[in-house]
Amino acid sequence: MVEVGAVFPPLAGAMIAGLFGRSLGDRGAQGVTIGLMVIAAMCGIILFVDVAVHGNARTVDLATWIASGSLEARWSLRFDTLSAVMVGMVTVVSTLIHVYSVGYMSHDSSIPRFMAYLSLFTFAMLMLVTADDLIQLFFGWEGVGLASYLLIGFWFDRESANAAAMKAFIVNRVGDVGFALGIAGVFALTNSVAFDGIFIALPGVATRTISAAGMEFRAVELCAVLLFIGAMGKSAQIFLHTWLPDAMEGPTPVSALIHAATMVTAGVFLTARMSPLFELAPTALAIVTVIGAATALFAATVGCVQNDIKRVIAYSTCSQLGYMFFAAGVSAYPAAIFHLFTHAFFKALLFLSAGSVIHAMDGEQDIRRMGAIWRKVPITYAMMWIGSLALAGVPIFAGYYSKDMVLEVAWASGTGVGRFAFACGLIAAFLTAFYSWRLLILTFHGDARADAHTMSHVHESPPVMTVPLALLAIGAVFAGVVFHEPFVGHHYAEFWREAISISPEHRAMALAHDVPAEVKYAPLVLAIAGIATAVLFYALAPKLPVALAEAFPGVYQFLLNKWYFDELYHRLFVRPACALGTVLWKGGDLRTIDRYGPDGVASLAREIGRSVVRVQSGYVYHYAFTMLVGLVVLVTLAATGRL
Amino acid sequence: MEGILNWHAALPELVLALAAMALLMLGVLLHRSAREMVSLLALATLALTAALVLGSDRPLSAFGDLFLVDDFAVFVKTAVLGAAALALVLSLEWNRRERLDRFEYPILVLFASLGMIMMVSANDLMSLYLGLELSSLALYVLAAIQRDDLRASEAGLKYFVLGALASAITLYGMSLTYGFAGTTRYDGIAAAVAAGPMATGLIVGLCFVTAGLAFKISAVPFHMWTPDVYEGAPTPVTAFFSVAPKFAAIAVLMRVLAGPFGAAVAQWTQILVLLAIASMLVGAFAALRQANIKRLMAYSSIGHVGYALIGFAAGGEEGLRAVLLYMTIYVVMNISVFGCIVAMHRQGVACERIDDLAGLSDSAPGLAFALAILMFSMAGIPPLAGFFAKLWVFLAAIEAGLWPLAFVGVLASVVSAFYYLRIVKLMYFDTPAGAFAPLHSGVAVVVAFGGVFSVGFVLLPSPLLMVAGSAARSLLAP
Amino acid sequence: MSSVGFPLLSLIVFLPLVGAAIIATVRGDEQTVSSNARWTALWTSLIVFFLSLVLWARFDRSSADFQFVERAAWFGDLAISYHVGVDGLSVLFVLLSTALTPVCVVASWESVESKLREYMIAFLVLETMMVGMFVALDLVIFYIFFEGVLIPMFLIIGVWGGSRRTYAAFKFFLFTLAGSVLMLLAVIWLYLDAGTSDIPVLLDHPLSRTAQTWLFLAFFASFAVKVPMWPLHTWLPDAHVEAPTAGSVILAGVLLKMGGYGFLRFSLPMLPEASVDFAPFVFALSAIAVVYTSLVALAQEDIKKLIAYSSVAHMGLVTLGLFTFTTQGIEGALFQMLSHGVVSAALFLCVGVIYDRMHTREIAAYGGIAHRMPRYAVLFMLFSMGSVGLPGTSGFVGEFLAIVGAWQVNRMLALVAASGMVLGAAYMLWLYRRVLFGALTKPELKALPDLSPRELAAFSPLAILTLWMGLYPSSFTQFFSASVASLLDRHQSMLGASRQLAGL
Amino acid sequence: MPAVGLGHYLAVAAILFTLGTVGIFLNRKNVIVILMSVELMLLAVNLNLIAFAAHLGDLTGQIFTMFVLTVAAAEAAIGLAIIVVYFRNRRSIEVDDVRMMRG
Amino acid sequence: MIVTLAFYAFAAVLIAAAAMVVLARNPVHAVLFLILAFFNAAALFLLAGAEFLAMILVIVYVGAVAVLFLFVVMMLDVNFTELREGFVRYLPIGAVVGIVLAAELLFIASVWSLSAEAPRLLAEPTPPGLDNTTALGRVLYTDYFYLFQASGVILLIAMIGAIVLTLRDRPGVKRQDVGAQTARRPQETLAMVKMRPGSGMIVIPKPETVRGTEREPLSEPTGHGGH
Repeated sequence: MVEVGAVFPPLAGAMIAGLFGRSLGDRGAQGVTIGLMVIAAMCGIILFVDVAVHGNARTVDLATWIASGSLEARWSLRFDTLSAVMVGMVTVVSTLIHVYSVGYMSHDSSIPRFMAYLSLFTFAMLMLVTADDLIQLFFGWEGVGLASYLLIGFWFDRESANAAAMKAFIVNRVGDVGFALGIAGVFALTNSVAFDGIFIALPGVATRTISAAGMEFRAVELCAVLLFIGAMGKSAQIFLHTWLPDAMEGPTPVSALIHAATMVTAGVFLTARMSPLFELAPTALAIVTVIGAATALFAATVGCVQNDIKRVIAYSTCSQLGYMFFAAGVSAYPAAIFHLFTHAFFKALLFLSAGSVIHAMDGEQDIRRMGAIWRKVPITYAMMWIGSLALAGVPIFAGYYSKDMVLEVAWASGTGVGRFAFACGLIAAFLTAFYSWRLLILTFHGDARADAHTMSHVHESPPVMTVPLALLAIGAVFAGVVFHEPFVGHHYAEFWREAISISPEHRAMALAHDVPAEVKYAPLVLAIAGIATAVLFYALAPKLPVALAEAFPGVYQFLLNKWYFDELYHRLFVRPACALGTVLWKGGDLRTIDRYGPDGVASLAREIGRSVVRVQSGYVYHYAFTMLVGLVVLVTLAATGRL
Repeated sequence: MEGILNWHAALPELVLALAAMALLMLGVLLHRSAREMVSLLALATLALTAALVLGSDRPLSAFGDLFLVDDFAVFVKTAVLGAAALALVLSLEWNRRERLDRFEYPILVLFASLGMIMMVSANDLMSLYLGLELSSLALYVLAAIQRDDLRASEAGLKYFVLGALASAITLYGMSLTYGFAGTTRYDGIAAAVAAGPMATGLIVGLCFVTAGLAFKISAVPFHMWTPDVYEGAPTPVTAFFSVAPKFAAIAVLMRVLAGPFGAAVAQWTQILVLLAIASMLVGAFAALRQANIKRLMAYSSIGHVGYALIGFAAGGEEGLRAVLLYMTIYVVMNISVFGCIVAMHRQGVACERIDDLAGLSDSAPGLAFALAILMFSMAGIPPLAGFFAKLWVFLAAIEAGLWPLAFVGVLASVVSAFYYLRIVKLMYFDTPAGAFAPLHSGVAVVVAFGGVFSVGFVLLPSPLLMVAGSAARSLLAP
Repeated sequence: MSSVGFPLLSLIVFLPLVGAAIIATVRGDEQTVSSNARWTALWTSLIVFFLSLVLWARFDRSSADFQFVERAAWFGDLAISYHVGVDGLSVLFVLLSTALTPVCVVASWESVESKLREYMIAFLVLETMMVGMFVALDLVIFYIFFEGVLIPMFLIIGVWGGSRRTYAAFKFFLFTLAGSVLMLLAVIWLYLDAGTSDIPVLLDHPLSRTAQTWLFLAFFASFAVKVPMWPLHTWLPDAHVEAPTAGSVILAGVLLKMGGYGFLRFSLPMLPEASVDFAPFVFALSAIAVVYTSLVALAQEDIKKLIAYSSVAHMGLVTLGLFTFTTQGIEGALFQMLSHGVVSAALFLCVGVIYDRMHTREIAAYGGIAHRMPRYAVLFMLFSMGSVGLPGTSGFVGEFLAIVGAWQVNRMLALVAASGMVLGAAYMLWLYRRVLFGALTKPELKALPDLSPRELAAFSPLAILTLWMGLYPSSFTQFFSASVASLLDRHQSMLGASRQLAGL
Repeated sequence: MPAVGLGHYLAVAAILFTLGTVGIFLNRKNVIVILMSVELMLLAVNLNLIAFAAHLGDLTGQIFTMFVLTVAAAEAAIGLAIIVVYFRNRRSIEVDDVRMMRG
Repeated sequence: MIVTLAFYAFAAVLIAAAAMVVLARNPVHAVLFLILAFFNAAALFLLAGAEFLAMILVIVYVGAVAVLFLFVVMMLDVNFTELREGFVRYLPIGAVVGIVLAAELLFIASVWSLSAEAPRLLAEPTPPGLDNTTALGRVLYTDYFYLFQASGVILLIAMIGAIVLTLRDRPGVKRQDVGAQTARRPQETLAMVKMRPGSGMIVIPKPETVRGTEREPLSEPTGHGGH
């Protein structure tokens, strides 16, 4: 009952608000969805305690979904530590964001629709994390994708929002192709799509090989990589990350909920969930590590030069997701999940604070047109500080524990890719601190760069927005210190139980607590250095960044344009696809198939008809002649014995 | 079986001939007002003759084996007489409208029918020749009967000139056959052909006879007269041409090839294959660009003969039965289509352009519906009767292993579907060109008959199948 | 074979004809005739639908045999008889046909302005032909219904179609006819070889490899056009664009399935070796279809054409799944057909809704109508997602199973099949964005009314089905899983037997 | 048995027949000449029949010839009547003019 | 020997005359050449022992049919026309087809071999001792009575056909129809009109007027000799 109560109220809320929103009215829709979310959150917390803390893992079977031969996917709710952690986190954060939205969206014209979408998203996310088989997971996976699409494009009369929504959906779909193929591969390999079935069958098929594209692969490696491609799409890892910054077109609560706290972390969740598979696939793990590390670094570099307040945070999200992945890549899934967990709080906090700023600034998002407002929005300002401190990994704040752990496991893995990830992570830590303070300083301090009218209207947000902020801030401060021990402490295995399996030879988790001191303190040092640099650049010597940008215009433009990924993809995929479509249509269908196919045959037939008719000249002697020729032909054939 | 002067075997022919002469006298005596009455009496005569045909004893030969009645003859004669009657019904309305006030018209139809049923029953080259000429002469006159019309007289002239050529060719073939076989009796020729290697003269004779009869059924390349004559002759005459003589001629061809030349099956099969392929292709392609509906129907009929010849080329009981079925179904469809063409007139002027049909579904939904059904049926689209006709010939062809024929057949049917559809398209898709005058009840009956037959055939195909089967059997094993 | 005394299938097949006859005989002024035609057609199709629900209820899902069998002599001495029955492969198609017909009738309630009586007659005749084809257990009967569909559809496209309707109708008719006549030759050959055209007998009729090859090609010619497979697909966009809304609905919903059903009913079980031999060829064409037509769909400027091209891509997945000879592949293909029948039908209805209001199908003529038509936007979104294959909608199940099936045969094939997921999303969302989203700037769009209750009534069954099939597909798959299993068993044993034979 | 061999008769008939056919399609003058060509062909047939009859010692050929003559006469009558009708309408019987219908 | 020579002579003239029928520029000449050909053919018939048919040919053909041709040629008053260039243009291909046909037919003539069965199959062996005419007469009215009747019908059709086609109704010609005249009643023709003085007269047309028939009695305007 509790299980159902944790998952389905958001669906009910979504349906009620979506279908009857107009009759319920704005208040009604908000009330219903928030009320149901609160129920879900309470159930979520109960389950978290019961399952994660007390170890009562269970699975609630609901119904058959897809049954085809030995492929059987069921509707069911799986609660083990992993999903309980996720359910607890998702329901709580989502509830807070529902509440926040009441304030943030108060001037919008279609509030019920917004609330419905949010609840729908939450439901899908919950289905994702409680899935007992890969296909239900995929259902949730695509469901959150849909909700994300709808929410990014919430203001659908904005062309940019529509474009961003489409981009998000389609880029995600690219990853989903990998995911779907991965499921197919896993099914072909283990003859099951249910997690338990897969995990039982895996050891027996670990050495099986499979051919694809003319090459032989180890089947588990191939499946793991394919699944990871799915994860890359959803978690905006490098190459498939382009949608995430654009997704900031959506309302800020959406960015906080979907594009920071929950949905984008689904990839990490998937990796952790499929840990038995990944453990058998060292190459895949190495790929995960490298991609994660590269993303962490890449996104951090780009984040340093962005001017949109939400985009900066988005790149930071991207970067943090990289951290989680390389932690998972070195088999330290608990560390990854731990970072995921803390990140959910402080990143949601950051986003919502940013939303509060935007709300205060009347929709302005460009930090170049902000500044000098810290006195006017003190609570928001404080929250932003907390969030930034957590993000930068300053001690006692949540991020410190998790990020340190991630970097330590990377070092402790002892592998080459692990060291690479560690290096990237360190640089990224510096950059993270740098851009966080850049953001803080540019937004709140310095000269007022907005116009006077806007400045005169800057105001603190109402309590309906600041209270959720405060609650999240509590999480951002304490989540690390409270959950550090059970999640990644020495006895982490007792906490996670069967939910995560790490093969004995992967000892990163175990060794992480015994890393050298320089490894342990390096992130902190670099973070402080980053903060200092930011202060230097933007508070003390504001000319310096400009000079730097002018000195290295190439680098600056490269970073500002996000490494030109969008342009590259546009040139490489989007434009060719559209052009190819037109070519195939006009050139292929119309000018080749139709022209030489039906139309060609038709005109050929007409042409033949014309020439046949020409013989019919009307002259009697032609007719007689034809008859006689026919006769002669027959007689000739007869006479020559051909008949 | 025996008896030189076994008159009762030829009772239908006698009755028809005497009735025709009596009606001639009646017509002469009543002259001006006679046409209608003579026509109705001619219809009655045809009905009576058909009844007599159906009731005749069989198998029976008469006049020293010049004449033979068997199931095959009965089947074909009934069909021919029925077709003649339907064509006559169509002429009732037409002749009144077009001021073709000649009582000789029905009488010529009767005589032509007489010639046809005589040649169907012929068991000797001479009786065949006389029957053929009897019908041909009447048809020449019928083609030109609208004598003030230039097109009709040109049609008559062309038909006559080429028909005379064809009959000369046939005759030459008969003379060779007679000479080399030593007899004109079918069974005698069969014996001569079957005995040892075939004399070259007989093969050439076979070619000539086949060519001459191919003219009558308008198989390519002996078809050239067809479009012009169909276009020029008065519509009911064209209707008559397209059904009765065609059926009779193909029946005669079957009788001659399966009977006297039965042993030369290898030779004539090949001839028929060539004729069939050429006919189907010409029928399909040449009709694509026609603007005159009668001309279009001419090419269509050429194509249909090609299909019938497929079954014929396949041979055997299956094949011959397929031909009979094909021709029966074709006859019914075709006469109904001509019923629709007869109905095409506005402001007292007959319309023949296909474009005149435009928007018929608005002005005359019933007629348009019937014609559409008929067109789909002609194109061989199931579940209409025309499909079954094709089904059986293809069945026979494939059973005989004549794959090229079957292939050409189906491909030609796709091409020909185009022009049948074009008529449907004009009637249903296009904007009206103006209403036709109201439908005459006789024409309506003929049209409705064809439409109901086309649609309803699927429900009860077996009776026709059985009758045709026994007819085919009797042809093979007299 | 469980036989019911009551001729249920015949009733379902021929009742529409009775309705058509009633409509045809009504006399009176235009108003009376039209109203009578509407209501008679609606009631007839509803009664037929309810009768077919009896099939749903009483169908024995655990059996792979033919059920509700009826047999009667027809051709006298020929071994061709009136033989009908359904098994798991066909029963749902019967339901699909009978369910879509009332939807079409409702959808055409007011949008058809001229010759309504003839229109309704054509639809009822079409229903007879469609259902007849799915229940036929005699090859000749099958062929008759299979081809017979052409007549009403030709008229529907040609009489009530758009501006290039003549071209489209002819292309449709001649294209499919050209394919079908070759099948006719195969049908005849089979009949002659086996001495009967009874399908259950033919299924057990052994055929040499050469014969199988030729028969396969002949059947392929017909079914591939009908499906349609690349490069024989070009009739489809034209036919769809020009057909009236309900015509498109039936065309996409049922007629395309006839090809897939044909493959499933004949090619796979009767010609196992040839099917295996030709599978790579079919895969190649299907893969091309998925990618090629999806790309072409991206470039379309006409809403209907876009959806038509998407149909080709989706059907490519069907042929791909069928020839994998895996449970998932075949069941996926079957499900995909059913789902496509619902979803694409619904999408065409969606197009019809705005076409009725604006009389244009140009994508560029729209934009931002979600502002004015929220209900419509929701439904369109639902069906778009169904088309995209979002889990939870019907489109996912078939697509996913087909991919799983494809994976077991060839990994690259699965990749190509899955690439449709991306491209499909791209063109559907691109369409949705340009039509529904964006700012409502065009003045002529500002007064668009949202869906009327009648339109909602037409949509609601399809919406329910889309979700039902997506959320609880096993209530559908259980109909055919036994049949598919037996088909695969039979396939395996026939292959084994012929291999043994070859070994000797 | 006649003194002259069958082959000779047949050869004459063959040449006559060929002349008749050639006359039909090479003739560009008037339609009556076509009719005459047909008569030549029939004459060839008759010659054939008579020769065979003589050679075989059979009367059938002669009977046949008689019927052919009868029919030929009837044919000529009708043919000429048609030509007259045509001439009345067209005021010409030139072969090249007889082509109102074609295609 | 003489017979052979005569055969060659007649055959040569026959073929030459036939060629001239085709080639003659003047249709009248063509008819005359046709008559010549008939005569020669009759001679060949005689040589083959078919006296009766030879006579028939001369009497029927030359006497009636050929003359009929001549009559029509004269009646239609067709011009003498030059050979059109079409003749020359089509001559080669026409000649090729003609030569091929002739060659094939001559081939049959040269290698002829009757069926071995032929002697056994004869339907009407020439009865010995009877002259040709008697022999023909005996079978014509017995064995071939059916066909004889049929040929009669053919001639009837020819007659009907010729009449139908060529007999012209001349609407302008007035003829006397005694029956119609005597059947006339006063009421149909006579109208009693009351005249008011000075008003003038308006002729009221009668509703219907019985007109005399214009048909002549059956005759054969293009008739021909028969049996």
